[in-house]
Amino acid sequence: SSGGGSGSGTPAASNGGATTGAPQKDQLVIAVNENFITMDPQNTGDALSSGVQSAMFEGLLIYDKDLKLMPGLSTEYSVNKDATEYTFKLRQNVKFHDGTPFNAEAVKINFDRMSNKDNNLRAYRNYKYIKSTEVVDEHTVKVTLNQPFSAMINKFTTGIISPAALEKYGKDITKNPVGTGPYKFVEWVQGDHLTVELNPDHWNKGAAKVGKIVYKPVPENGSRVAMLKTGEADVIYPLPEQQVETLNGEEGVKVERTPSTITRYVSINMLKKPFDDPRVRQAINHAVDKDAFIKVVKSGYGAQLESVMSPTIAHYAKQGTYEYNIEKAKQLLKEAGYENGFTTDIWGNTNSDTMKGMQFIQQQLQKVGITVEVKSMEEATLSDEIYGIKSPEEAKMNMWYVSWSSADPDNAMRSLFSSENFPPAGANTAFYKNDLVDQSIKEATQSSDQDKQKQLYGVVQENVFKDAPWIFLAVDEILYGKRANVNGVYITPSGGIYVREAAFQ
Amino acid sequence: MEVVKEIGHNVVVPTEKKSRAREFWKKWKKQKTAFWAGFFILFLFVIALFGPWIAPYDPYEPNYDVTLQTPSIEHWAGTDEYGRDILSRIIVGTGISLGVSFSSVLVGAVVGTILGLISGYYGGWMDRLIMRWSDVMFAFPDLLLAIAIVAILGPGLTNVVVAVAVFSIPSFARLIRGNTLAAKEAVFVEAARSMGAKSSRIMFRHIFPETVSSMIVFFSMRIGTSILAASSLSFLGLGAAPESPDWGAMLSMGRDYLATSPHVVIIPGIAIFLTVLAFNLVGDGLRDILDPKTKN
Amino acid sequence: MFRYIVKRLIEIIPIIFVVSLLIFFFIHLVPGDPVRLAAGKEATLEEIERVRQELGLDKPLLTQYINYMQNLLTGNLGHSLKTGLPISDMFENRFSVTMTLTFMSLGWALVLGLLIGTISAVFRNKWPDYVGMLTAISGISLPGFWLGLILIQVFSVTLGWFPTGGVDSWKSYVLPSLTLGAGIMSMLARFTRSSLLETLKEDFIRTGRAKGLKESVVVRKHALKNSMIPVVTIAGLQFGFLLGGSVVVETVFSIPGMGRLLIDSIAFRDYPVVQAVILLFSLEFILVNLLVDILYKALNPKIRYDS
Amino acid sequence: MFMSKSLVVVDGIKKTFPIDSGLLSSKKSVKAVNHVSFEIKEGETFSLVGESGCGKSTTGRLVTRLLMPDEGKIWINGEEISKMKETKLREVRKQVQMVFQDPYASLNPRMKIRDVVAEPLLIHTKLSAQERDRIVAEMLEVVGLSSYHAEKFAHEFSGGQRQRIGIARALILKPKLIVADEPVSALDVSIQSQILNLLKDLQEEFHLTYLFISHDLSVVEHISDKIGVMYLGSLVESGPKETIFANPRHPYTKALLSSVPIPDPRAKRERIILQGDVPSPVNPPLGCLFHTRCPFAMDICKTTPPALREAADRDHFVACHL
Amino acid sequence: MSENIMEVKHLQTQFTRDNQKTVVLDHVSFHIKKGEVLGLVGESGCGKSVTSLSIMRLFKDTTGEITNGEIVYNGTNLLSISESDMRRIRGKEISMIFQEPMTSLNPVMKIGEQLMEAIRLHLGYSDQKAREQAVSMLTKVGIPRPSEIMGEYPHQLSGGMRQRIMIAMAMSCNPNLLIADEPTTALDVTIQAQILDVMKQLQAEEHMSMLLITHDLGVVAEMCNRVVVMYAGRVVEEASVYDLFDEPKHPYTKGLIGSVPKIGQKRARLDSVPGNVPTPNNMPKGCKFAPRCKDVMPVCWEKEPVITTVGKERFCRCWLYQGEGRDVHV
Ligand SMILES: Nc1ncnc2c1ncn2[C@@H]1O[C@H](COP(=O)(O)OP(=O)(O)OP(=O)(O)O)[C@@H](O)[C@H]1O
Ligand SMILES: Nc1ncnc2c1ncn2[C@@H]1O[C@H](COP(=O)(O)OP(=O)(O)OP(=O)(O)O)[C@@H](O)[C@H]1O
Ligand SMILES: [Mg+2]
Ligand SMILES: [Mg+2]
Repeated sequence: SSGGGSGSGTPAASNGGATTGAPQKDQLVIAVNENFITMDPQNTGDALSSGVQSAMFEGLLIYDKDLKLMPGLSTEYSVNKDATEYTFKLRQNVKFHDGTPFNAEAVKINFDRMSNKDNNLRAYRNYKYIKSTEVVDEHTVKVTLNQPFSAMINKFTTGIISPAALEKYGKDITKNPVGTGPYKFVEWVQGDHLTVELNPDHWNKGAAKVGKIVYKPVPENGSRVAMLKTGEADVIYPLPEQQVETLNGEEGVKVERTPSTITRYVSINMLKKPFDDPRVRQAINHAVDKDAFIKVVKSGYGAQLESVMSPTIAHYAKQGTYEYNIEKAKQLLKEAGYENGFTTDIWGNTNSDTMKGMQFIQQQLQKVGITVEVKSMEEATLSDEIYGIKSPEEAKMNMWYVSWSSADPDNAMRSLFSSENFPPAGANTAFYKNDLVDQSIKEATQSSDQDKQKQLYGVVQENVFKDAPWIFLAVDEILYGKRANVNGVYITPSGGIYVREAAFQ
Repeated sequence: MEVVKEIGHNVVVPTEKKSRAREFWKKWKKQKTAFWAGFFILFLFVIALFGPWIAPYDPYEPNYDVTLQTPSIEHWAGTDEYGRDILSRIIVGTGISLGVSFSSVLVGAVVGTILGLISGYYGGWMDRLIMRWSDVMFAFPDLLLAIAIVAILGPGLTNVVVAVAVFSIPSFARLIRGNTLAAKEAVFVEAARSMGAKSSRIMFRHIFPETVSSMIVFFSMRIGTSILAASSLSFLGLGAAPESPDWGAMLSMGRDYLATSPHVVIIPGIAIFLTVLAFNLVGDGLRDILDPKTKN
Repeated sequence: MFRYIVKRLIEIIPIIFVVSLLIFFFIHLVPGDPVRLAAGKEATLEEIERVRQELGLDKPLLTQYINYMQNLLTGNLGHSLKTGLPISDMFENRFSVTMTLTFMSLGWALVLGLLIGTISAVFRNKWPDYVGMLTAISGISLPGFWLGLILIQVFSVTLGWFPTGGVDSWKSYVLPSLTLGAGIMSMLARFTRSSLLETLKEDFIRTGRAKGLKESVVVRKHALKNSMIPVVTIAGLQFGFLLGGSVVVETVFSIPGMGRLLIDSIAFRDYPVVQAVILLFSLEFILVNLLVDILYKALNPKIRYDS
Repeated sequence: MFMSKSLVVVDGIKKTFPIDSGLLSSKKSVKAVNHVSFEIKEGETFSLVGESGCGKSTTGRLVTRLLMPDEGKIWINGEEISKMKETKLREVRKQVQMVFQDPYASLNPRMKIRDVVAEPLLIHTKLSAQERDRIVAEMLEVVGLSSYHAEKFAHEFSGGQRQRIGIARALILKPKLIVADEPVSALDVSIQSQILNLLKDLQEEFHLTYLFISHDLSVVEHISDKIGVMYLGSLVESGPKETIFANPRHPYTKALLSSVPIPDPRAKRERIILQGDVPSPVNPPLGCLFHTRCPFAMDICKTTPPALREAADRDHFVACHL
Repeated sequence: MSENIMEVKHLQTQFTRDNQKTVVLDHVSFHIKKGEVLGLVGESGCGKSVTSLSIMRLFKDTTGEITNGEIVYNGTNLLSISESDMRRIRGKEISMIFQEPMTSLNPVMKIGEQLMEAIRLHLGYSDQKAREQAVSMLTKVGIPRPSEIMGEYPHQLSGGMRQRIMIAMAMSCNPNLLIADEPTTALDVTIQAQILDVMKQLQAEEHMSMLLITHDLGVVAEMCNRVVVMYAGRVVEEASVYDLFDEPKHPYTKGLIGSVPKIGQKRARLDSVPGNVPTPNNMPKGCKFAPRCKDVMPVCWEKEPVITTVGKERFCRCWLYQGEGRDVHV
């Protein structure tokens, strides 16, 4: 193919492609699958928007490409023993893109913005724990929580916005991002692309080398792949599993894979018969061949889910698998009184991947006599059916084919297994309730001791896995494609787009 | 009587009343392409009825060892992502795809025709009402309508027929209205009025046949559209279950494999193509037959 | 004629009013809760209530409608629930992109449809007719995404003639409009053919021939315009399809247009955006049909517009 | 015999059609029929003649109430029909049937002749299919066709046969009045004479009354008892056939009579060839409508429209200043 | 060459219906002299229009084809020249006025455009000159406000005006031969009189030959020099107009003349020729007129008579006159 040439990267231009046709390749095009929603990092709910924001914004801490915390706008921090007081030493000589200085006052303004209920920001969910933020001196802030919250440290990665810009733009800050990051905002053409350019005044000048980055939403999988082939895009994410093969052997193109934080499972409504019997749930787990699942549904990319979360997340404790064993499954069903199986249904959204997964489950359970009706529903309808109920007993859902992505153990476990989070109040859609688990999660949240946390989260993982509120399926792999001449651009396990070291060879 | 005698002597021997069916058949046989296309459709209907007995494999039975195989001796049309035999799925899916699309277009055509006739014949506020309603229907996104229909009617094959029919009604209504406007000026329509015929009789007995020919063209074109529309509805949870071998759904599900295993998409595509082609050919033939003026 | 147009234009006002009413209550009937989607899966009940208040969705439906209409009458389309951006901002680029795409598609569908239909009619039951028929049938039995991806594969990846997507130059529109126009092209081809076949039987065609005109001139100058009348109806009809069909094409070719915005907004139950888009589409559709009626008049001097 | 009474009374009917005019200009209309009055006695034939577009058909359609008059009244068999409701009208329509000018266009091309002819029976009676078939066969015989023809479609017939079918359909309910709108204009001479003979015979047999519309004076002379001459929507002369032919008073009637080509190559006569075309009914001339073409036009004709006045002979009316 | 501008010899034309060939014209022969008006009369469906279409070779998009015979125009057989040569003759040397003035004009094209089309094509005039020619033609045929009419559409005109436009169109390139297929049938008498007048005048001025097709014997009497009578696809009688009306020979001609209602004749019943023209696929074996003939003889049912001379420049196809003269055609 003509787009296969590597090196200079001119084919895109000669193809009349999306780039503005700079003679010297200094522009990186990243094609992603969805539209960005907002550029206000403090009011963002989707991974993609945060992925784009990470080029422009930095938090006091930042995630590196492997999801490890590293110093961002703060150089060091300390926590008191109860995990209620955080003190940050701020980086000096940092300026926002609009030229205003970054300092403790700026941090306070940002934190106050987020912790104020009336602002109705997404980040409030995490910042509501903050009782007060104090400016200790120009480059030191002290944050006091109103209750111990161990996961808080992860939340300090939220991007800090220029107070001047907040003042200036008000509500319109969503389309006028001003941060401190290695790239600064150029333009956002709704639905078409968002462009950022290198920030010459960045505190870590020189790490990122590409002059301009263009983010383009390209929803069609095949088109994204085609763009990579023609050179119209330098990086594409996600790369659909089924398409990897077409890129293998394609000159000038590299396929990258990373384990992700995304877990794939089927949530089982434990309040409903026959799923209230643990033997039934275990039987179902035994009846599903996870290897086959990965092969058929994920085209071979992915790993078995051996706990309740991805191994990339802190405090992961491997639990093993429910081995694929039809006899055992039948045995368990028989013990539970369902020798002849039963009929139920599985819900999922209308993505073709989901449909595929649900059909797979259907086929598998058929072998142990369970007849599953596949019901795909349009996302918002589905969400309404699942979360829009008045009380847990009202839930009509039996099984739900779904995935969850989180960057920290609190989010991975408390949201999904804590009994206070039964819908409609939260995302514990399996209606899983185990006092020990509830207790352990609570304690872990309130401790700043890493070892203690590890131990407590271990307990949670072990119990949940044993109780089988889910069919444990897989951990996704992140697949993305890039042109061979692109360096230093990564997709993080949680789907973030890491461009802090972007460069062309 | 004198009058009769004067003119009557080249009267030809009366023949027996020919049955309409026989007459139709005689003409039909002369339409060669249409005849064979009709034969093909008949064949499809047979397959639709006896599919499960004809299919070489169980169309629902997965075999994870042979996923996405290209056509071979064992699997003439290859296998899909679960290793299911595509040919068997096509065969068994004939009933669903053909049944849903045919009956939905039929319902759409019937309702649309009635609306179009009324709109064109009566004119005035009735016409304006129906036409503006159809404007809104056209502008209304199918997806939203589909979601609403799912919400109101729930899943089920009959409902998918209703849904797809709802999409077709405005088009048919407009088409027929246009033809009605022209046909109602015909002298024989005036003649019928002068005899004292009721509006309903004029509309259905005299004007409707005039609109049939363009309706047939449109009808046969809509078949394909409807197969595809029905499948997009099944994605929304309306209609055929996702595992059922509906052609449109096979096409949509195969989208991801277009680059790597194109046969997964191409084969249902061909099935739809041939079906639409056959309906079009039959449509052309029917048009010629129904026009009493065409002789050959 | 002029009166007629004015009358029709005035008629639009109540229609739009009724349409807005219809849309408003209709989409609120559709299941799904934008607040849930805005607040996220982990949202607490309290958070949800707060968001609901903030978005003004806690008020009775009628109040919401009145507010909406008040805004609309002052030309304010409102804000998106999803992005918080003013809807007029969101439309800015998208509208012209979709219009360009739609009209380009219609344009080439007309040109090609007429061409194929004409050739088929002139060479009735000979091979060009069969080729035309097969092309037309392919055009409607191929799903848009398929055609689009194949075009990308051939013309972008292999030949490198056109970009795979975007809206950077006229070149970007070539493949998408081909894809979008395919279905209409097919319909037009079929209808042109049958209509032309009828026209070619007319007496005035014989008159043209008797003048000694070449067959090509007879077809082009005498037959074609007369055959256009039913074809124009179909084209007008299909315009609705273009608006709806643009979704697939906008997706495949990553075009930032209204179609995708609509779909995204429906998925999110972004009521104000959905309402605004449908309203705009209805308006467009009504205008296009008015245009069709006027075209009728241009094509057929006999048609009179009176009651 | 009793004095025959009037079956049709038409009193001052008017019909105007709105038409679309060019861009920006105001609405215009065609005065298709302007204040026309006449009477037809039972068993009589009244003919309307005149140039194309002069409003003959419109008058016919008003009498059958296919059109609603703007002004004026029409009585048929004593019933006032000009404002009658559709449902009630249907009853009257049993009595009034129509034969159309274009025998092909007036027969539904997609229906078999049997169904075409049986249609009035279907609409107005509850007869069984067999009975209908029987009556249709009878009627076809009456007009000189046979039941063999019943199974065919209109296009399979010659023009004369088609017109017979049209007549059979009109007769099948045994109506009192037949409005025949140029029933022979589309036919050949030899067929035309057949149909004219047929119409005459049927009139005798069924005691029919005809409103006969034609532009062919030789035909009219043959069939009518009374004649009305129309020009641009108005009746300009009317009276018994003999009077009109022997003593035409209106210059237009004279021109009309002299224009009829005589099938004799030796016939030499003074012809009045009119100049110009019939003025557009959208813009009718002021004064006498005929003055633009009238060889005898006077000044008064350009300003004052003449009224229809009884001429010297009985029952003879003429609208002319001369 | 000869004094004949056209000689039609043994013309045979057929149509295909239901995969079955139907001969519609059988051995039609006649000639048109330079400068004369030849009338072609006969009942509807007897093949008058097909004869004219055969001369113009206008069978495209129909199943019609000429299977035999010659049409010699000024020495060339029109049936043997190429289509493009034929196109040069059509409209320029031979033009035609069609039977249906209502449908023979393109409804969506302005009158002027339709008129100028042929003028530009055949006379190679510029737009300006073509327009002048068109206007002058319209004036000749007596159209009032000709330059305005140029910009109007057919439906805006009355039938009479349309027919005059057809005449203007046909005459605009000064043809040598004009075929007028029932040019006035659709018109009413006063207009008919006007149009016949115009045609007579033009024909005399331009010294044009004319084939006038009609079934109106009044028109024939007024316009024609000679008359050809056709019946069921055959010529049954040919005579000068005086001979024909003075002494019709063929029973059909007699019937035809007898069935015309004449003003002042006062007959209770019209004479009429009973029955209908036989349809082409239902032809009697012998004389085609036998089933309707008053004077039918046994031989008539058996064998078709040939056309024979029955006087000076007079021909008739009837058993009554067989042997009276020389056989002319098979
Ligand atoms: N439906 C209509 N709308 C508008 N104008 C009409 C309509 N019907 C008739 N006219 C006009 O009214 C006038 C009288 O028409 P009408 O048909 O009565 O004439 P006519 O005497 O029957 O002519 P012809 O001999 O051609 O049949 C004409 O100018 C005609 O154009
Ligand atoms: N296009 C055609 N296809 C088949 N048959 C035709 C066609 N045109 C004419 N005929 C047949 O040829 C025969 C002669 O027709 P033609 O039109 O020449 O009659 P005509 O003498 O001109 O009659 P009229 O006076 O009605 O115009 C008729 O039987 C007719 O059915
Ligand atoms: Mg009339
Ligand atoms: Mg003819």
